[in-house]
Amino acid sequence: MSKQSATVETSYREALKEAIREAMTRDERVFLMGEDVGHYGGCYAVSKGLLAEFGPERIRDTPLSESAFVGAGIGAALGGMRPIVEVMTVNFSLLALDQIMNNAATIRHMSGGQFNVPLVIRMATGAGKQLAAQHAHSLEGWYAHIPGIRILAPATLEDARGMLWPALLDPDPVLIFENNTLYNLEGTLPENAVAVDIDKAKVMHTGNDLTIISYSASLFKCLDAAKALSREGVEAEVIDLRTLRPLDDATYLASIAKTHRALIVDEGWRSGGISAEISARIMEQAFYELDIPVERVCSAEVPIPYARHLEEAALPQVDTIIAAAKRMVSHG
Amino acid sequence: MSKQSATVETSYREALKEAIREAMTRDERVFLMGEDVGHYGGCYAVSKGLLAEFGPERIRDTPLSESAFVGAGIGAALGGMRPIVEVMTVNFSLLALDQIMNNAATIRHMSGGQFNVPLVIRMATGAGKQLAAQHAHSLEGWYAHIPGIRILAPATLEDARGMLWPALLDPDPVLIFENNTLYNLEGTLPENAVAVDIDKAKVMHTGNDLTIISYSASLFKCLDAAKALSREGVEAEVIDLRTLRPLDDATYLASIAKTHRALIVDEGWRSGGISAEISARIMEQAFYELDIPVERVCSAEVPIPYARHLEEAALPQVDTIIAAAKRMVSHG
Amino acid sequence: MNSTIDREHAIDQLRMMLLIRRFEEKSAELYSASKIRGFLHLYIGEEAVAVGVMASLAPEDGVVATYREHGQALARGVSANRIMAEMYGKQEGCSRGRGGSMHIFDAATRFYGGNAIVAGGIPLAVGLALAEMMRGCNTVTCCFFGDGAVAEGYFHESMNLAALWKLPVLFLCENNLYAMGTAIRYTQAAPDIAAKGAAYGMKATAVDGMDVVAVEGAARAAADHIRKGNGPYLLECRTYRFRPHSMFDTELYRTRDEVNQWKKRDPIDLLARRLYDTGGFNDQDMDVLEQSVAVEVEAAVAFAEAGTLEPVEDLTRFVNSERSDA
Amino acid sequence: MNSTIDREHAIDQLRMMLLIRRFEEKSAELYSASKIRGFLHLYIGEEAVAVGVMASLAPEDGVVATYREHGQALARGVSANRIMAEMYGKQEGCSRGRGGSMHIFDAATRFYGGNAIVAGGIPLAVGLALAEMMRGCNTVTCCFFGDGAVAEGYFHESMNLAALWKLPVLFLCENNLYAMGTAIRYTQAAPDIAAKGAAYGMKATAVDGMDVVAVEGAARAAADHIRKGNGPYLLECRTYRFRPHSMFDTELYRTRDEVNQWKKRDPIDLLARRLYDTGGFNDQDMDVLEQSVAVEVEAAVAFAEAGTLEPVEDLTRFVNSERSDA
Ligand SMILES: Cc1ncc(C[n+]2csc(CCOP(=O)(O)OP(=O)(O)O)c2C)c(N)n1
Ligand SMILES: Cc1ncc(C[n+]2csc(CCOP(=O)(O)OP(=O)(O)O)c2C)c(N)n1
Ligand SMILES: [Mg+2]
Ligand SMILES: [Mg+2]
Repeated sequence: MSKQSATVETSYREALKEAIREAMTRDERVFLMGEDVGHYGGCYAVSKGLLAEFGPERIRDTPLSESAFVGAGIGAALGGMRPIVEVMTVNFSLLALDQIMNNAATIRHMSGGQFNVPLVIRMATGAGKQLAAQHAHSLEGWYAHIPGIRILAPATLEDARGMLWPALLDPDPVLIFENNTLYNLEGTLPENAVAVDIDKAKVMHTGNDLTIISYSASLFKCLDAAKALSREGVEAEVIDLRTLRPLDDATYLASIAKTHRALIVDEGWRSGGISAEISARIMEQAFYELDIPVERVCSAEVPIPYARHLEEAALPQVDTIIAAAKRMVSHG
Repeated sequence: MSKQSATVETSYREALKEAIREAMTRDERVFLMGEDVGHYGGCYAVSKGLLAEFGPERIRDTPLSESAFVGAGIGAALGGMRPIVEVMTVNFSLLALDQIMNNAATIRHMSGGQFNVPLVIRMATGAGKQLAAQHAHSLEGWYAHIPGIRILAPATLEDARGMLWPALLDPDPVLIFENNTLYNLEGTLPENAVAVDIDKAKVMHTGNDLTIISYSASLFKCLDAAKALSREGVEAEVIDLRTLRPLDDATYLASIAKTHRALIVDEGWRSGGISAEISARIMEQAFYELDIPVERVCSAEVPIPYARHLEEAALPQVDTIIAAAKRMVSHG
Repeated sequence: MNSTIDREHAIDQLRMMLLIRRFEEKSAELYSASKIRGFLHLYIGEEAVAVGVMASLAPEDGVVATYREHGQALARGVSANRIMAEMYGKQEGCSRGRGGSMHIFDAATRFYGGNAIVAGGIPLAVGLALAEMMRGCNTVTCCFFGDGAVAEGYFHESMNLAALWKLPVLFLCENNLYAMGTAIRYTQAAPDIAAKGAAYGMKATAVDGMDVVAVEGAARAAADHIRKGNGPYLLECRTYRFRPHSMFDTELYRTRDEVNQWKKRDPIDLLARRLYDTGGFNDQDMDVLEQSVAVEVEAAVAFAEAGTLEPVEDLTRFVNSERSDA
Repeated sequence: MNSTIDREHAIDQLRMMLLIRRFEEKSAELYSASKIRGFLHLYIGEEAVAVGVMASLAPEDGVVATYREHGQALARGVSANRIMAEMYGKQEGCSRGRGGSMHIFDAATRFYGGNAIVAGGIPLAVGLALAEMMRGCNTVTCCFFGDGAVAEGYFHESMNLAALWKLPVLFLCENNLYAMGTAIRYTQAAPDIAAKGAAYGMKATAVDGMDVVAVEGAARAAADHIRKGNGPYLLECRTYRFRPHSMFDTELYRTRDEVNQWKKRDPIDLLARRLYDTGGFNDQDMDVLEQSVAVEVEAAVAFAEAGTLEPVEDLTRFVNSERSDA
C-alpha cells in the first residue's frame, strides 16, 4: 500500500467493486460475466452500477448455466480476453468443477505450454448466515488441492481491493473466494489503494507464545481470540494465509520457529481441509521445532444446519479458538 | 472370509461382477445403471453378461448425462430402490459433484433424518495407463472430505468381491473407487466368498521398523517395497486403509505405537490429499509416539502427463517408497 | 362453478391460496423481526400454480420442490405449524430446524424437499419416478422448477432421461419471467419453454398460471397422460412473483408498473371474482375464509414460538444413519 | 466436378481423407506394437466430416476438437509428424508428449485441443467465439462433438448461451449413431439432433456425413450464415465409425452386418468413384495419391521414432506459467 496518502471510508463490497472498476478501466480485455451481475447489481451488490457504467457487452448477465459460462470464461481467456467470471457462490461452483479442473487447471500443461488460461473466477464462500447445507460450503481449501490454479482468499479491505489486479495479471487461472460474511465489513483504505502481493501470507498480530494460522472470515475470529488471550497474558501470533495455493510456507514456519506451537483455524470441514495440509507440512518441515502437537479448529463434519445455535456450534468460534490456544500454551 | 472352503481362480474384474450378480440376485431392489453398463458390457467389462442375465430394466444403459443419472440414482434410492450407479471413471464424476455433495451427502441431515439415500456409486479411479490429464485423476481421497458419505477403495480381490453388499446395506450413500490398474489383477478367492467388514483398515504386512499406510493400487507398490526392504533387514508394517471415510484411525495408530515411524503413500496430488489428513491425525493423536516426522509419498502436483516416463515420474513408485522408508529408518 | 362440488372445491382452493398469501405475509414480517433468518423466498402472486397442481395429485404421488416452496408445501398438505417451526429453527420444524425456509421436507406427504440448488431437484424427481415405475406403482412424481432452471444442464439431461425411459414425471415449470433479477429474455435464446418439450419428444403445454382453475385443468390432463403410461409431461405455468426475489432484492431490474400490471391478475382476486360472479359467495364468505386462515397462521406462529431448540449435542445426528435412526 | 478448380479441390480432399485413413491404420498398428499407448480412438469412416468442414474454415477461425481428433487435426493442417510424435510421447509432439492421442493442441492452426471429457470442449468454443466477437474479429469457432455429447448438460447450456448472445459458433455434431457402445436410440428420446436447434432458436441442418462434397457445402452455408452475423449454427453430420470405439472395444453392441452396410458408403470410395465417373481420374492417379500419403505417414513415423523424451526434470513445467514461458 502507498504510504501516507489520503484515506477513504469503504467496505469489503465497495473495495471489490473498485477493484473491478479499476481493472475494467485499465484493460479493455477485462469483462465481468455471471448470474445477476448486471441488471440485478450482483447478488451481493458488488457489481451494482457497473452495468450502467460499462454497458452490457462488458457486464454480462448469464443464464443459470454455471458449467457453460465458466467454460466460456476459459474459452474467452484462451481467446485473448481477461474475463472475470462470477460464480455467485462456491456452492454452485460444483456445477462447474469439471471445467475448472479438467480445462482451466489443465490446458496449459496438457498442451505442452502452448495455451494458457488467464481467467479470474470470483465467488462467495462460507457459512454463518443461516443459509443451510446447500448454501454454506467453505470449499476454498478443498479447491486448493488442484494443481494449475491459484486460490486467493481476501479477508481484509486491502486484499479485497488489491488482489484482483495481480490475479488478472497472472497468466494462469485464479479463483478468488470472497467470504459472504465480510461484504459489509467497513474500514478505511488509502485513496490510491494499489495491488497487493499475492504470493505471501501476512502476520496480522505478533506474539511469541503460539502461532495461529487462518484466513478469510475466521481470521477475524482469530484476531479477536488473540486480543482476548493477550488480556490473559498469552501472546498469539496470527497469520493470514491470504493465498491458499500456492501456500506460503515460509511465513508460518518462521513464526513457529519462534512460538513452537501452532494452531490452524479454518471453516471448512475438518477431514481433508486446508488445515490438514498445513499440519502435514509443519510435521514435515518443523517437527523438531514443535513443543506440542499442531492442532486444528475447523468446522464440524456436518452439512451446515440452518438453526442459528446449530450453525454456530458447527463453525469455529472465538471461544473454541481461545480454549484451544489456552490448552496448548498451558501444555508442553 | 469363510475358512477352508474351496477356492476359485478369479480376478478383480470378475470379483466385482460376482458381487454385483450376488446383490442383484439377493435383493430385487438392486439395479445397475450407468454409461455402457449394458450393451457394451461395461467400459472395464465388469458388467459383461449381466444385461443378458438380468434384462434392461435392471441393467440400464444411460445417456452421457452424469449429473442427471447420478441424481436419478439418489432419487431412486430415496424412492426405496437400492441403485448401483456406475460413473465410468472418477474423472467424469466431477460433472455429478453437485448431486453427490448437495443431495446424496446432505439430504438425510437436511431433512432432519426423514429421508435417507441408500445409494452405491461405483467408479474407476487412478492413473498409470497413460490416459493423460483428464483421465487420470485419483480423487477418492479428495471425496473423503465430504461428510455424509462413505468412501471405499478395494485393493484386494477379497474387497472387490466383498465390499458391495455391505455398501448396499449401508443406509447412506457409499462411493466405491475401483482402481483402473487393478481390473486384471488375478488370484484366488474362497468359492463362497462373503461380505467384508467395511469399517476397518487391515494390516497386510507386519513389521516393527516403520508403518506404511496406503490403499488401492499403491498398496501393492508398498507391499513390493516392504518385501524389498525386508531383504535389507527393514521390517515395514503395511496397512491397507480400505475405507477412506470414515478413516479407521485405531489400526494405524496401533501400528505407529509399535514402529514410531509413519509413511503415507497415496496417488492423489500431495497438497490436500488424504495423506495430509492422516499426517494431521497422527500429529494430533500420536505425536509423542513419533521418533521422526511422518512423511508422505504422493503424486507430483501436475496434471498427469501422457508420456510413460513422465507419468511414472508423477506417481509414487516402489523405488520412491523404498527410498523414503530407508531414509526414515536410518534417521532418528 | 356448475355444481356444488365444484363450488366447494373452488372455495377450498381460494382458502389455500389465501393461506399461502397470509402465511407468507406473516413470514415476511417475522423476517423483519429476525424471527426467521437465512434466505426467504416468497411465493406471493404464484399461489394458483401450487394450488392448482396439487389438486391433480394423489397422496401416493411424490413432489420435489424448489427453495420458493412454502406455497408448494402448504398446498401439498404439509402442516403450517411445522413449516413455521422450521423457519424458526425449532426441532418441531419439519426438518428439525436443520433446513429452514429452503428445505421443507415431509415424508408423510411424500414431499421430497425444498432444494436450494436451482434445478438440482430435477434429477431427483426422475429417480423417484424411476423407483415408482420399477416398483410397479402407478404414481406421478411432480417436480417444480423455475424459468431460470431451464437453462441448467440438469433440465436438459433430466428431460431427456425421463422421456427416454418414459418415466412418470410431471415437469412443472413456474415461469415467473425472472430468475432472480435476470429477465427471461436475458436467459433464454428461445423463451417459449413449453416448446422445448419437442427436443425430447415430450408432450408439453403452457397454461395461465394466474388462473387456478386453468392450472388445475392442465395439471389434471398432464397427470392423466402420465398415469396412462404415456411418459413424462412438461407443463409451463405462466405466472409472476409480486414480491422481490428474496428479502435482499432491491428490484432494480423491473418497473413498479410492470408489477402493478400483473397484480391486476392476482390469482386470489381472479378466483374470488369468479366465485362472486357465479353467485353464492360474498364478502361475508370471504371474511370467514380470511378469519380461518388468520387463525391458522397465528396458530403456526404460536406453535413455532413454543417450539424448542434441538440440543447442540445432536449437531451431527443424521449426518450418517445410526442403527437407531436407520 | 465442373471446373478444374473443383477437380483439384476434390483431389485434395481425397488425398486428405486418404492421409487420415492411412495415418490411423498405421496408428492402430503402432498401438499393437506398443509404440502408442493410452486411449486411441480412430476416425476411420468419418473422414468426410472433418475434411469437408475444415474446407469451410479460414486460417483465422478456431477449432475445438474431441478425443477422436486425429482426422480433425490433420484436416485442419496440424502436422502429421507432430501428431505422431505426440502419440509416441515425444517432446517433438504437438503437446510435447503430455497429451497423447486425445490431446492434440496446436496454436499455429488455432486448434484448441482434443478434449477427452465428452462435450467438455463445447463451452470453450462458446468462450472463444465470445472473445472473437468482443475483439471485433469476424471469425467462426468450430466445435466438434459426437451424438453422445448431445445428452450432456454442456450441449444444452452452450447452445443456449451461444444463441442468446448470437456468437459465431459452428456446432458440429458428428453423429455416428453410437456413443461408445450405446446406440443413439438408447441415449436420445428424440434422436433427430438437428431438430434440437429449435429449442434454442438456432438454425440447424443435417447432412450426409459420408459425402465430403455435401459436408463441405453444408459447412460453407453454415459458416456463411455465421460470418454474416446471424449467430451460431448447428450442423449434424450423419456418419459412422468403421472401427471399434477404441482399442479395447469388443463391439458387442452392433452387428458385423450393420458395419458392412455402412462400409458400402465409405467416404473415400464415394469421392473416388465420383472422380472416376466424371473422368480425368484413374487408378494410376489413385496410386499416386496412395504413394504420397504413404510417404507422409512413414515420414511421420520416422519423425516420431527419432524424437526425444522430455527430460523428467521438466515434469512440472507448464503447470503454472513461469516468467519465461508466459
Ligand atoms: C445452481 C444455482 N445457481 C444459482 C443459484 C442462486 N439463485 C437462487 S434462485 C435463483 C433464480 C432462479 O430463478 P427461477 O428458476 O426462475 O426460479 P424463481 O426464483 O423465479 O422461482 C438464483 C440465480 C442457485 N441457488 N443455484
Ligand atoms: C463426460 C464423459 N463421460 C464419459 C466418457 C467416456 N466416453 C468416452 S467417449 C464416449 C462416447 C462418446 O460418444 P460420442 O459423443 O457419440 O462420440 P464418438 O466417440 O462416437 O465420436 C464415452 C462414453 C467421457 N470421456 N466423458
Ligand atoms: Mg423465475
Ligand atoms: Mg458417437
